This record gives sequence, structure tokens and C-alpha cells, in this order.
Amino acid sequence: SASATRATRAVAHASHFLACEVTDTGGINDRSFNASAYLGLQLAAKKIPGLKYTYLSSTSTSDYTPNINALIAKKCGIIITVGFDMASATQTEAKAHPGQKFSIVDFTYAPALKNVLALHYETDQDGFLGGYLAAAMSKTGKVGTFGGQDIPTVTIYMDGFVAGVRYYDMLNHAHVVALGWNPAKKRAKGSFAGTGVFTNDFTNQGLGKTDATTLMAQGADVIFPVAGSVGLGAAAAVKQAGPGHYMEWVDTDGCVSAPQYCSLFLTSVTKGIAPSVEAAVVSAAAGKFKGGNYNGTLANNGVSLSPFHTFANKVPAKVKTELVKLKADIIAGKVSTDPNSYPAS
Amino acid sequence: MSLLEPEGVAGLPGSPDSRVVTAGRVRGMGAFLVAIAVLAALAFGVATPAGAHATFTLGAPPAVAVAPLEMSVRFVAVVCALVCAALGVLLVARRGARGSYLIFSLGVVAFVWSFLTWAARGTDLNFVQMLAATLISTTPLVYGSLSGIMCERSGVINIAIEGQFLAGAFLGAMIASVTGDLWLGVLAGAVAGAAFGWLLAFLSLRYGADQIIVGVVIVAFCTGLTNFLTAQVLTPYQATLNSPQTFSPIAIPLVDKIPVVGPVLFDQNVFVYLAAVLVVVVNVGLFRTRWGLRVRSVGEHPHAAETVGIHVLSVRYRNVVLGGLIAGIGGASFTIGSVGEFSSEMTAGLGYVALAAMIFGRWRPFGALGAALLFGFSVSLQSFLAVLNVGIPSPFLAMAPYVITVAVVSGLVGRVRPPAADGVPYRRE
Amino acid sequence: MTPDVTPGVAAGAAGATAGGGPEPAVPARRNPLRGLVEANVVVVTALAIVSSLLIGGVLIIATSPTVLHALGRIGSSPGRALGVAGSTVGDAYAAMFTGAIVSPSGLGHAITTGHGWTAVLTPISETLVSATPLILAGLGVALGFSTGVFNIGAQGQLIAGALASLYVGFEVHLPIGIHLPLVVLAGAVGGAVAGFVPGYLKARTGAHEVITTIMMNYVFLDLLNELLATQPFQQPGQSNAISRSMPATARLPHLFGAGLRANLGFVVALALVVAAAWFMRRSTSGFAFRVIGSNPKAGRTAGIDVRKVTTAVLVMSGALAGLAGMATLSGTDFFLSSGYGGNIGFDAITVALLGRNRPVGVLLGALLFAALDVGGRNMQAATGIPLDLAFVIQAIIVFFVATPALVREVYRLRETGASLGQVLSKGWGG
Amino acid sequence: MRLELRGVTKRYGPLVANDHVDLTVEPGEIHCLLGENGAGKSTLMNVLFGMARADEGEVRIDGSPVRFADPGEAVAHGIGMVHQHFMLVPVFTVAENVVLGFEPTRALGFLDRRRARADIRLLSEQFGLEVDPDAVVEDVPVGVQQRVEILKALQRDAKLLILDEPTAVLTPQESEALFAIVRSLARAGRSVLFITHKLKEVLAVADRITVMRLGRVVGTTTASESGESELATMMVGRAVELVVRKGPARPGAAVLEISGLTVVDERGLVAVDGVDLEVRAGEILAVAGVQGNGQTELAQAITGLRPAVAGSIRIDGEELAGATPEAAIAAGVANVPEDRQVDGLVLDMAVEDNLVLDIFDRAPFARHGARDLAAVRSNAERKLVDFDIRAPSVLTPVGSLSGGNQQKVVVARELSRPVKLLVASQPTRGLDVGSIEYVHRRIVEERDRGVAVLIISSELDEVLALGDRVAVMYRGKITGVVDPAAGRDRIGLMMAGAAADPVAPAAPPEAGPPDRPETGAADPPEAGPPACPETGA
Ligand SMILES: Nc1ncnc2c1ncn2[C@@H]1O[C@H](COP(=O)(O)OP(=O)(O)OP(=O)(O)O)[C@@H](O)[C@H]1O
Ligand SMILES: Nc1ncnc2c1ncn2[C@@H]1O[C@H](COP(=O)(O)OP(=O)(O)OP(=O)(O)O)[C@@H](O)[C@H]1O
Ligand SMILES: [Mg+2]
Ligand SMILES: [Mg+2]
Repeated sequence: SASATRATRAVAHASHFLACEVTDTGGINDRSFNASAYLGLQLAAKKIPGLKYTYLSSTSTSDYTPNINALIAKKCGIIITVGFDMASATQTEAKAHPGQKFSIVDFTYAPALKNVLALHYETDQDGFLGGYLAAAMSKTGKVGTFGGQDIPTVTIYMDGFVAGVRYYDMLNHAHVVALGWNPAKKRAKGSFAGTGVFTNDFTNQGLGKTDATTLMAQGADVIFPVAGSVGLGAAAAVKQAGPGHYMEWVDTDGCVSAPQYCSLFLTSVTKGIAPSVEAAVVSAAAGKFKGGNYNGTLANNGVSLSPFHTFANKVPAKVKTELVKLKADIIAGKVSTDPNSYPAS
Repeated sequence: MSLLEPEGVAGLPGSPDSRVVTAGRVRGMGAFLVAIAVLAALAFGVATPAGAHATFTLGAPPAVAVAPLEMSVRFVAVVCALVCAALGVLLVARRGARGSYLIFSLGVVAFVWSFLTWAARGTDLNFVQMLAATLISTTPLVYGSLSGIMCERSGVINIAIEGQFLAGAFLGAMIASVTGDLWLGVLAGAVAGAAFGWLLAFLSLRYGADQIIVGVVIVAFCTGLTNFLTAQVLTPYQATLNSPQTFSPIAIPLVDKIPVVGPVLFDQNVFVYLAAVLVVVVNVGLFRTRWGLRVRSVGEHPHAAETVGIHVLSVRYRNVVLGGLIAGIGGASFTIGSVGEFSSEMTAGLGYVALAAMIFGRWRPFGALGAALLFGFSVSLQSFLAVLNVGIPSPFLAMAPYVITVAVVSGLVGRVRPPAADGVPYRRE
Repeated sequence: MTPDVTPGVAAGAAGATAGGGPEPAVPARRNPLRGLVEANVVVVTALAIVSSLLIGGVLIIATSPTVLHALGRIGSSPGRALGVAGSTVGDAYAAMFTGAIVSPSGLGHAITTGHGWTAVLTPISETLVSATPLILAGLGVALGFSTGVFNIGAQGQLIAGALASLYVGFEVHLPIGIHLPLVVLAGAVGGAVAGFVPGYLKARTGAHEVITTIMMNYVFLDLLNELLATQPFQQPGQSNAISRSMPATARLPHLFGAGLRANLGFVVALALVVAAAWFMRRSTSGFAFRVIGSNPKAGRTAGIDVRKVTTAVLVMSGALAGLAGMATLSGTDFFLSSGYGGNIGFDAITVALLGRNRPVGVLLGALLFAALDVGGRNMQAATGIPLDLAFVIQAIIVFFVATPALVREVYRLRETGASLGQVLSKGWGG
Repeated sequence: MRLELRGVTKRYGPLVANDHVDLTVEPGEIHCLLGENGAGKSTLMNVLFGMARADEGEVRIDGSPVRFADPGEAVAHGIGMVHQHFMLVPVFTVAENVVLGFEPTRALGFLDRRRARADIRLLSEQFGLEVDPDAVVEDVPVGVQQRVEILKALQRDAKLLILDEPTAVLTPQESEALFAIVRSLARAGRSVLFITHKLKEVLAVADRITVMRLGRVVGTTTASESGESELATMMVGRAVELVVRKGPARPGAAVLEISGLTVVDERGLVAVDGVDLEVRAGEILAVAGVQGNGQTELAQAITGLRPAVAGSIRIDGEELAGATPEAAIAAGVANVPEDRQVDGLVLDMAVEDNLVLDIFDRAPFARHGARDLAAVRSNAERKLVDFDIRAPSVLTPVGSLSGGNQQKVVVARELSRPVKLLVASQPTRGLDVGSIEYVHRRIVEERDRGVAVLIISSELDEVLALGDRVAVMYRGKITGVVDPAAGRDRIGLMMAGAAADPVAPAAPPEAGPPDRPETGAADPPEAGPPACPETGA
């Protein structure tokens, strides 16, 4: 945010547009959605010269409303709110200020609101690809995943991952199992309840280390943590476990956000928060903002697998081809990402 | 603690601190063991189908050193229940309290073993790796509680451990990142922790400020400052300022070849070894040396120490700074000993848990180590149970370490006696 | 520590000759405001705030690229460099002030035009809203301290209180006149239950409350997470970890109209400040609490049931923290999610000690903390300087307030009146 | 060593604790320092020992002026001090306490335990101060603690030994043993500065006597030149009655009836062993005994502070065994506890609050849960006058009163409500003669008003002066109840374990059940010389 200060202080020339973000309690450095949304603002600023941006942190849930109000008072062109916790505060303020543009990360309103662009991501789709890749790369026949908290934005990844593993298993009769997440048998719409391994904490990296170690102790050799910066703990554990242990990063491209562990990352299962926030800001700045619900999918690149980076040569060409085909099949709706569509081995 | 008698095992009777172990409590412990033995026999033995087996994998995968061991769940349950019950009866029947905790712990271990076997029925269980997972949470707690012991044995309450952790983690990461030298990072962490130890000493010893206020505020200050600097400085310059290397595990020759535990216990990074060394050093220092005798006298009865020519405030100053230094090294272990970067509030309240471990361990290094191990094991236990999918909702599993600690403290530890002058400001005249 | 007598050297020095007869009386202690109006305290506190702002200013300068850039060229244009530094810091603090108290220009505008009063009052209203849970939880912690009980569990108790309030809020359907008091009561009961556990364990088994309350914080945090994801707490139609909302009859009414968030919770907090002051000073139970806090053995000899008092203290302390949880839920948030409560339970410890464990002190300490919080938010919005700086400044203020001798030394003040640098907490007790 | 103090002045704010004090102690001299509570004796010693800094005046050792910044320097100059409140670390062993600050070490600062133990053995043989180096100090009787303190000083080779009220907690036999040590030290050419309130001791042991009052020296004399009453007058500034004036008791019905009472101490050892006792209205029963023979636990059981393992305690027929302190208070028991600072007072609370500590929640001091502060205030003002409590104001924290006045606060409180039974443990410990006179008079007044009084004291003089009957306690048992006229020697012997009746078997049973917890160093150190037997249990 050093550049933020610079940006706010820079004399506006091209535009007087101000883009703002309210973080949730995780804060701007959470290596997760708050940081990604902020990156979206920075990207937008690069695109539109003179665009200014700023953010307000929330230290508790009761900060949401005053923070939003403070930004409304600052005449922000668009206010990005981050996380489903803020859904009701955002909705209330959006209704009270119909002229104010909002965008909320990780939520969908039904019915959609006119002045809010709700951003939602079907990360089970790329999670599926991640699971497939993990299963294909596993030598032990076991892969593992764990989450930061048992909430839909986390478990949707895990569902997709497990589905991908089971799909691979079904195709190849490889007896690969996914540890750490048991998707619910009956998948109600919008509900992914199941049981699994969670740190119940998004800052204690020691717990991520413990869970990864435990998963590896039970035989997993590819770990997929869905827990923000707690995933770093898992990376440390995977590194300590030595050769033959890999992981997949989540949300952003791990080789960019956690380059020190790039050599461990088969790939990253990413969620396009930054580009979609950037798009929302750019459209608002250009006066083309439209409220409603945005759904990030493989089709619109709202979710995707990152490049293989150091594994570019280690992932067999066959697997690469299969992944490309799978992606197309998922987009086409030919392959389901519901883990319970496939037998659990 | 007797100068002229060998140090008892931590937490065991044999010192004035442990007078509180009463015959009634020992009998209660025995009865408890018998009760859980019955529970194990019924729930894990009788209620389990005869054919259920669990596989014990020993050693670190993928290079498993020892052939897996397959055992009947029912068999393990019955054997463990018998052991547990026998130890319980022993506790009830025997006279005297010496060794009670050891016997009790063995009984509990038997119970836990049968429980784990039951939980792992139909799959496999790597008990050795559980130990490795245990060490993850244990290590920082050991540093934190040793820091507390250093300060409080000299009569100054150090509630600022969490803050010293953060400072050590932050500066350790930053310096290691900038210089590329991990040892400088350790040094920086130590210096950061020591600086806040010094601040605590300066404000509370020199100006008589309330030790707990200063401690609590140091935590608030370090949290705010590291968050502030992370946002202002680290994040924009992540690549140069916040990308340190991390210490790699070092296998200790020979002992790391010990089957089963060797690869787990003796292939750790320097922070783990240092923690172990510090436990011994602090323990020996406190209870066997002139320095320790003086420190403890200052913590128990500063006026008495003063009358024999000991400089109370200098002793306290020195110890509080040393304590901060230890916490700072512990803080560095969060970053350069583990994940290789600083992130906001990454110490996640472990400084406070370390404080609890210190009290739980009765202000003794080995006691605190025991408490930290118990906590670490509880964390790893809940993780294993989650992976084994025992069907307990995850938040309840997450509570386990805390609930276990409360239960143990209430049921077993009871009243603890802090150093008599702990937290009492010393003023001459 | 008794709140009203100053032990130790200072009071002893008030006596004259050895074994002497009646002496000039020590300053009257019945006036609860004594400690506040004493020039010494006011001056020290003011200087503490000023010093902290100065240090905060240094931090702003040291981390602001704009300023550093200008300072880099201080040789060529020193005036400009200093000007940039000064205006950066000045802007930040001005934003803090207008965000927390009042915007002078807005006030002027409102006075001349008669419009825009809501905007003028918003900062104050927000400060009161932020202060409310701090006051309540701070009172709880202070009550414990003055009784020798170290309650680090306000955070967990606050969550327990909020959960209980919420349950009564959505499960019970009654007119507001009955429902709201029930909701408030539920908050107190929830916190009280959470406080009872460590209290009972301490009284019965001697389990140290520092250990048990720290652990219970985590337990309640996890319990909250579990309940948020399950019936009946989870919001229907949601799979997110969000609770149901409080119905209108369970919400604390606004004090100054719907435009301002200040609500009845603050009044409840104020009432409890008065009640707590009365309780500690004038009630027999409060006296028993203080006796046990100072010398439990003498209390026991005098026929006070130490176990009962220990349990009662943690129950009351928990109830107050529970009310803090209720106040935010029922006053402004109306639902719970996993970040609920922020850091209030820990801030409450600082506030209690900053207020020297006296109810009025807690009130003032909480208001100061809240003003810095709210002002810091505005500072971040206006200048981009992270809110965390406000927390750093809070901490430095407390450092100074807790160390009056240091302030006096720095500013070369003479010591007058009672010394502030006294011991407020009683260590671990054991 | 020749010690001279010249014009030493020490002020605490407006208070002048020492006012131009001159004092000379010759080599080989036993010099007694006398003075009422708060006269400034301890302050003077603190100045001498480097614990307080004099505002004016100088200290000379063997003619050359010295200034001590801290006790370490005083020790280096050959001064040793046994403090009024022992400066021992309770959880350390005897050996650890003795060597603290002066530790024999091996390489790397490791303690040399063997040498420490050997050094202590040697010293204790040399001076006849028997101690068990491995005993934990908090477990040993005060008499032994006293010896440890002296050993500490001797180990540092003190040429001048300061003893601040060393006999306040000792039995006559222990005191005698101490005097023997003191005399032998003096014979060896060491000087001793001896502070005490007990005039008999002064006359028995002192070569010269200096009396202080209100911070000033009022005179120096010798034992042969003066008698008890002269010294008392010099100290207090008025004539003091040294003998309690009391008429014969007129006992009424039994108020306290104890039968078969058994009580255990903290460590689960039997402390009171099947005691039967009866105290009637209007009489004073004094329980004599060396400290640590179960008197403390007896008093605690009667006042509800400690549960009875077996037996019964009845007050006016009402069973109180196992009752709470609250119930005991309600039943009409007043309790002057043994240690006023620990059990009797809340030191940082005001005098007025301490005066209602046990009745604060009753009328007239409270109504409907609210305290009546005016009533509390006026009560305190009355009590200050009635009991001659010297305090700057009723609002002064009681901790800043002198010890004597603190004791008066406790006594005043306990005697300010109608009671049936007064239990007073060591009611005059550490008080000056004037204060003792006063407290004794009040106790007798209570008796004459028909209160049953149980005095527990290790002070033989007090027992003889106050008791209408004397019960002697030894190793948890009452070894006999005798008339005070039986005489000092007889009772003194009984306190040492001799039976009341020469025919009765004298062998007392071992205290302590077989299943006592193993607490390592906690074993009772039986270390007393034959003249002054103590029990560790
Ligand atoms: N640290 C102190 N601060 C203030 N006043 C003190 C301090 N120490 C002693 N005094 C005062 O000095 C006076 C003399 O106290 P000192 O302890 O010397 O009396 P003493 O002669 O030893 O009495 P006693 O016989 O009760 O032991 C006391 O009245 C006390 O009020
Ligand atoms: N900090 C202090 N402020 C005021 N007075 C003090 C202080 N410290 C000690 N005193 C006073 O100094 C006197 C002597 O202190 P000391 O601790 O020696 O008490 P004491 O000798 O036990 O009294 P006594 O002999 O009467 O029992 C006491 O009257 C005590 O009230
Ligand atoms: Mg004295
Ligand atoms: Mg005295």
C-alpha cells in the first residue's frame, strides 16, 4: 500500500475515479481474497491512468457498516466488499444508497441487486482438474486436502478436488483415494456439507503444518490446502517431508504469491478474484457498470489451473492432454464436478 | 527444590512446589484410570467386531523402515484396558505420591493407544508421525514457556510472550531475507525479543509500572506495529524484505538411524534441537548453579536476596531480557524455522498458550516441556482424528487441545504455586 | 488493590512523627472523581497522549514513501521536505480527530445552515458504539483484577453471551418491551455461564484461571464456528457460516434516530459503570470481593467464603463480558459470523488497566480506545495510512499512562499527589 | 569491631524515624537496643546494614567512616544482621539459604553442594547451632529458622551481629540457648547489637542498654544500674504496670467443650491428636506450648478455619466441628489470629475497614446489601480512642501502622461485638511493654464480663500472667492442665514434653500417620538441642 499512498496523493488527471475496498477481518495481507481483491484494484489502476484506490480494514464484524459508510462519504466510484460475512451490510447500504456502485467478492444475491455486482466462483471446476492432476501424480495412491474452515467457499474447492480424484480413479482403476474430505452424500443445491480436516483458523500456520504432516503420515503424497496463508504451513511440512511430496496451491498462482515453495507446487487451483474485481472497477470507471451476479467458471476463465511452472516437464504429456480435454468437457457440461457422481474407492 | 538432592522429575513430588499432590488426588487418578479402562474394554473391545484390524505403520513414509504391524482392534483394546486398569489399581492401593503422575500418564497412554487403534480400524496409523506432528506445535510453546520461566523465576510476570514472538518472527524473517543469512535472522529475532524484554524490564523495574499492563500492551504494540509494517513495508517489497530461506532439517548422525523414532526425532531443524538444549540448560541453570539459586531467591524473596548482597533489580533486568531473547528466538522459528515468511498475526495466540504451559508446568522447564508436549499431542491427535474421519464435527475436534488442557489442569494439576514474589514490584526501602 | 486508598510509601509519608497521635487526615477518598481531576493524572494522561502522537508521527514519516522521497532531497529544499512531513502527519491526525469527535467545518456548516446534524454527530455516535462493548467487557476484567482474579477469558465469554442473546433473539417471539430485556438478560447469563466454568474449577480444584480462561476462549471460538454452520443458528437458505438475524424486537433502539448507530447499549453500559462503582465501593459483596482480592486469608478468617467469592467474581465478570457480546450483536451487527468480537476481549484487559480498575476509569479508557479506533478508520480512509497505526498509538499511550514516572522524567515534572505507577494486577495469585 | 553511630538521622517524608542518634558498640560487647513500637530501632539497623540510606550523620567502624550502598557492602565490612522478619527463602533448604550470596561453586558456576553442607556442619558444631542442612526452611520451626539466620551471619564471618527482636518467636528454652550463643560470640570478641521488647532478657544478657523513643536516644545504661520498671518507663515515657492486675476468676457454665478432637495439618500429618478441653465462661484458659505442637491447628479448628478429622467442638452445646469460619463467628467466637498480617488484616485497606472485617455485612454497618459508611467511620473513630490505636487517620491503610498498632486493630475488632468465646493466639507478639499492658487489660476485662477466653501463647510470662488455668500442649496432645501457681519451671518442663503427673508415662507417640505423602525434603527435621525440643510435625 505504499503505492496506495502514492496513488492517493498523485494529482488526478485522466479521471477522478476512486475505487475502494473494505476488507473482512482477515485484513489486507491475508494472502487470500482480501489481498486478491486489492490486487484487482491495483491492476485496474495500471490500466486506467489516474485511477485512485484505497482500502479500509475491518477488525471486527461490527466495522463493516461504518467502513462502508466512510467510503460512501469519500465518494468512492465503486466499493468492493470482501467475503460473504459482508453480504448483509453490503445489501443494506446498497439499498440505502442506490446511486452507489458496489461489488462483493464470494457471494451471490438472489434476487440480484441493481447496484451490486456479486462475484461468485465455481472453484469446484478447477478443483476437479487439480484433483485429477494430483491423482495422476501420486505414487502412494493417496492424496490429501484440508480446509481453513468448514464453509462453502472452502469446501467447494475440496468437493471439486475429491471429484477429480475419484474421476481419475474411476477411469484408471488406480485405487487413488483422497484423504481429508468426505463430501456429503446428498448434495443439496448450494450446500456442500461433509466432514473433513479443517484448521478452523486462517492465521495459525502451525495447524496447517500439523494437518499436512498428518495427511502425509497417512500416506498422502500430494497435499491441497484450502486455507489461505495457513497453506504456507502445509508447504513447510511438504518441504520437510522431502522428495516425493508435492502440493497444489489455492486461490492464486503459488509460484507468484509464495515463490519460495514453487518447486513443490504441481499447479495452483486459482480463483480469478483479481481479474474480476479489476473488470468491475474498470467497467465502473468507464461508466459501463452493471449490477447482478457474475459467475467465474472455467469457461470464462474466472477459475483456472495455473501453469505447471517447475513441473512443466514432469507432468506427463498424456496427463496434460487429458486435463485439456477434461476442461472442455466440464465447460460443456459432459463431466460432473459433483464428487458423489463417482464411486469412492 | 533441594540443593543437596537430585532434581525430581518435573511435576513429580519431591519439591516444595508439589506439596499439593494429596493422597485424595492420587486415589482419584487411580479411580479415573480404572474407569477409562472399563470404557476402553467396552467401547473399543467388546463393541468392535472381532475381525477389525488396524495397521501400525512405523517410520517415515515413503521410506518406511519397519514392516507394518497389523493388529486386532479388540486385542489391543483388551490389552490396553488391562494395563490401564492395573495401573489404576496400583495408584489406589499404594502409599505415597511419588511417581503418581508417571503412572497415571502411562495409564492414559494405554487408553489413548487403544482409542487410536479403534479409530484407525480398517486403515493404518502412523504413530511415529504423530510424534513428528506433535513437535510442530510444541516447539514454539517451549520457547515461550521458557521465556516465561526465565522472567517469572526472577519475579517478573512476562505476559508479553505473544508480542515477543511476533517481533522475533518479523525481524527474523526480514533480516534473514535482506542478508540472506539465516543465522543473522536468528540473531535478529533474539534481539527483537530481547528488546521487548528490555522494555518490559525498563518500564516495570525502573518506573514501577504494572508488569501485566506493560506485558499486555507490548502484545498490542507488537501486533499493531508488525501489522502496520507488514502493510507499509513488507508487502510492497515482499521479494527483498520477506522472502527468507528456512533452516533445513539436520539429521544427527547415528541416532537418526535408530529404528522408528530416529528419523522423526533426530531429523529436525535447528530450532527443535535448540529448544531441547534450552530446556536442559535452563533447568540445570536454575536448579544447579549459583546463578539459578540467586534468580530463584530474587523471585521468591527479593528482600532476603538483597540482604545477602544480591542486586535484585539487576538480576531481574538480566533475566527479563534473556527471557525476551528466548521468546524472540522462538518467534524466529515461526518464520525462518518454518514457513519462510512473515504474515500478520501468524503467532495466533500461541504466546498465551505458552504462558498457560508455563503455569501448567509449575514454572519448571521440564514441566513446561511436558505441558507443551501434551498440548502439541492434543493438536496432532485432533488432526489424526479428523483425517481418520471419526465423524466428530471439525470445530469440536479443534477444541480438543483446549478442553484436554482444562481437564488436565483441573483434574490433575490443581493449585499451583508461583514464585512468591512473582509480579510483585521490588522497591528498596 | 483497593481502588480508593493508595498503599505504600505515599500514604505512609502522610503520617508525621513516629508513633504519633492523630495526624493531618489523608486526602478525603469519598470523592470518586478525585483520581480524575487530580491535576497530576490529567497532565500525565494528556502528556502521554501527546507523546504517543509524536511517536506515531515519526512512524508515519518513517514509512511514508512520499515523505521519504521529499526527505531524500532535504539538502536541496529542506523547507519543502519538512513541510511534506508535517502536512502528512497533520493530515493524518486531523482525519483521526474529525473521524472520532467532530469535523469543525461540518459543525460550522451545520450551525450556520441548521442542516447536516446527522453527519456532524456521526463520529461521536460511532465512538460511543465502539466504546460500548469495551466498557462492558472492561468492567468485567476490572472487577476480576480488583478481586485478584485474572480473567483473560472475556473474548470467549463475549461470544457465549452473544450466542445466548442470539438464541433468545430468534427463538422467542414477544413484544419488544419484554423481548429486549430478555435478550439483554440472556447475554449476561451466557457470559456468566462461560465465567462460571473457570470460576468453579478454580474454587473447587484450584485450576488456574489464566490457563482455563485462555483455553475457554478457543473453545468458544470453535463452538461459534460449529453453531454458525448448523441448525438452528445458521441462517436459513444459507450455507455460509452466518447466523440468523435478530428480529426487530430484539434490537437495541437507536438513541438519536435511525441515522446514527448509537443505541441503548451505551446507556446500558453507562448504567453498569454506575452500578459497578456502587457495587465495589458501597455494597457489602463488593467489599467482600475487595477483601478477598487483597488478602484472601484474612477474608477467610473473617468469615468470607473464598470459594463462593471466586466463583461469583468470574460469574459477574463473565456476565459483563457477555453483555458486551450482546451489545454489539443487538445494537449494530444483528447477526453473528466467525470473526465476531474481533479483539475486544483483549482490548478490555488494556482498558481495565488503563482505567486503573475503576469503573469511571474504564469508561474513560474505553472512550479513548474507541475514539482512536474510529478516528483511525477515518485516517485510513482519508490518507491511506493503515488503521494498525491507531493500535500502535493506543499501545504507546497506555505505556506512558502506566508509567507516569517516565512521563514526569521526560517532561521534567515534579511529583504531586498520588503516584500512578502502582500495581493494579496481582500476578497469578496461585 | 568498634562501631560508632554519630548523629544518624533518617527521615521518611515528614516523619523523622531516627533523630540524631548516637550509639557506640564496643568489641566483645552485647549491646541492647530498647524502645517502643515504632521508636526507630529497625530503621537504625537498616541504616547500619545498608538497607536504608541515612539523611545525616555517619557510621564509623574501628574509627574510620563507612557508607554502605547496599547490604552486600555491610556484609563485606563484617556486619551481619538477623532481621525482625526473617530474611529466608521459604522454599529453599537450610543449606541453600545459608550459602545464598556466598555460594561455594565448582566450574561454570555449578553449586558445590558437598562443600556447602560440610561448611554448615562445621559452623553449627562450632557454635552449637544444630540444623539439618537439607531441611526446607518453611518446614522447620521458627527456632530453627532463627538458627539458620544466625548461621548465615556467622558464615560470612560477621564481627558485629545485629539481632532484631530475635526472641519474639522463641520459647524460653530457645531464648536461653540463643543467649548462650550470643555470649559465646561476645567472648570470642564479636559485638552483638540486640533489639528486644523483653526487659527480662535485656537484664539477663546485656552489657549495655540504649533506649530509644520517638526516634531519639533517651539514654544509655547498664543492666546492673537499672531494673525492669525503670527501663519500661524510659521506653514508654510513663510508668507501666508490668504485672497484669486481675482478680480471681468466677467461672460459669462451660462455653467451649472439645472432645477427642483430631486435626491434620497441610501435609496431612496429625497436628491435634485427640484433645479434650473445656473453657468456661468468665475464665481464661491459657494453652502453653512450644510453637509447632498443634496449637495453631487447634485454634484454627475452633474458629472453623480447619476441618476436624474426628471429635467434637461445641460452643454452648452447638456442634461446630467442620463448620465454616462464618458459622463460628455466628456462634459467637472471636478470633485473634496468630499472624496478624497474614490472617488478621487486609494491609492495603483502611483502618476503618479492617475494624469491621468480620461484621461489615451486618447492621449497623450494612443494610440491604449496602454498606453504611458513616457507621463504619464513626465506629472506627470510637475504636481509635477506646483502644488507643495510633494512626494518622481512620483512612490510613492499616499496613502502614506500626506492628503494635496493627495488633490493636485486630484486638479492637474482635472485642467489639458480643462474643461468647475469645480465641487469641500470640496476642502480644512483637508488642512493646505499653501495648502489652493494654492488650492484657482488655482481655481480662472480657473475662470479667463473662466471656470464655482461650489464650494460645508460647510466651511463658504471658501464660502465667493471664491464665486462670494453664493447659500444656505437646506433640498434639494436652499433657496436662495445671494451675499457674505450679510455677515457671514445672510448666516449662511440661512444654518440653514432661508429663504433668510424674506417674503418667512420658513417652509421647510419634506424630504423623504412616501414610504421609513423600515430599522429599519435607521430612521433619528434628534438630533441636536437648534443652529446647521442637517437633517438626
Ligand atoms: N520505609 C518506610 N517508609 C516510611 N516510614 C517508615 C519506613 N520504615 C519505617 N518507617 C517509619 O519509621 C518509624 C520507625 O520504625 P522502626 O521500624 O524503626 O520502628 P521500631 O523501633 O523497629 O519498632 P518495632 O519495635 O515495632 O519494631 C515507624 O513509625 C515508621 O512509621
Ligand atoms: N512503606 C512504608 N510506608 C509506611 N510505613 C512503613 C512502610 N514500611 C514500613 N513502615 C512502617 O515501619 C514500621 C516498621 O516496619 P517493620 O516492617 O519493621 O514493622 P514491624 O517492625 O513489624 O512493627 P512491629 O515491630 O511493631 O511489629 C512499621 O510501623 C510500619 O508500619
Ligand atoms: Mg522493628
Ligand atoms: Mg517490630
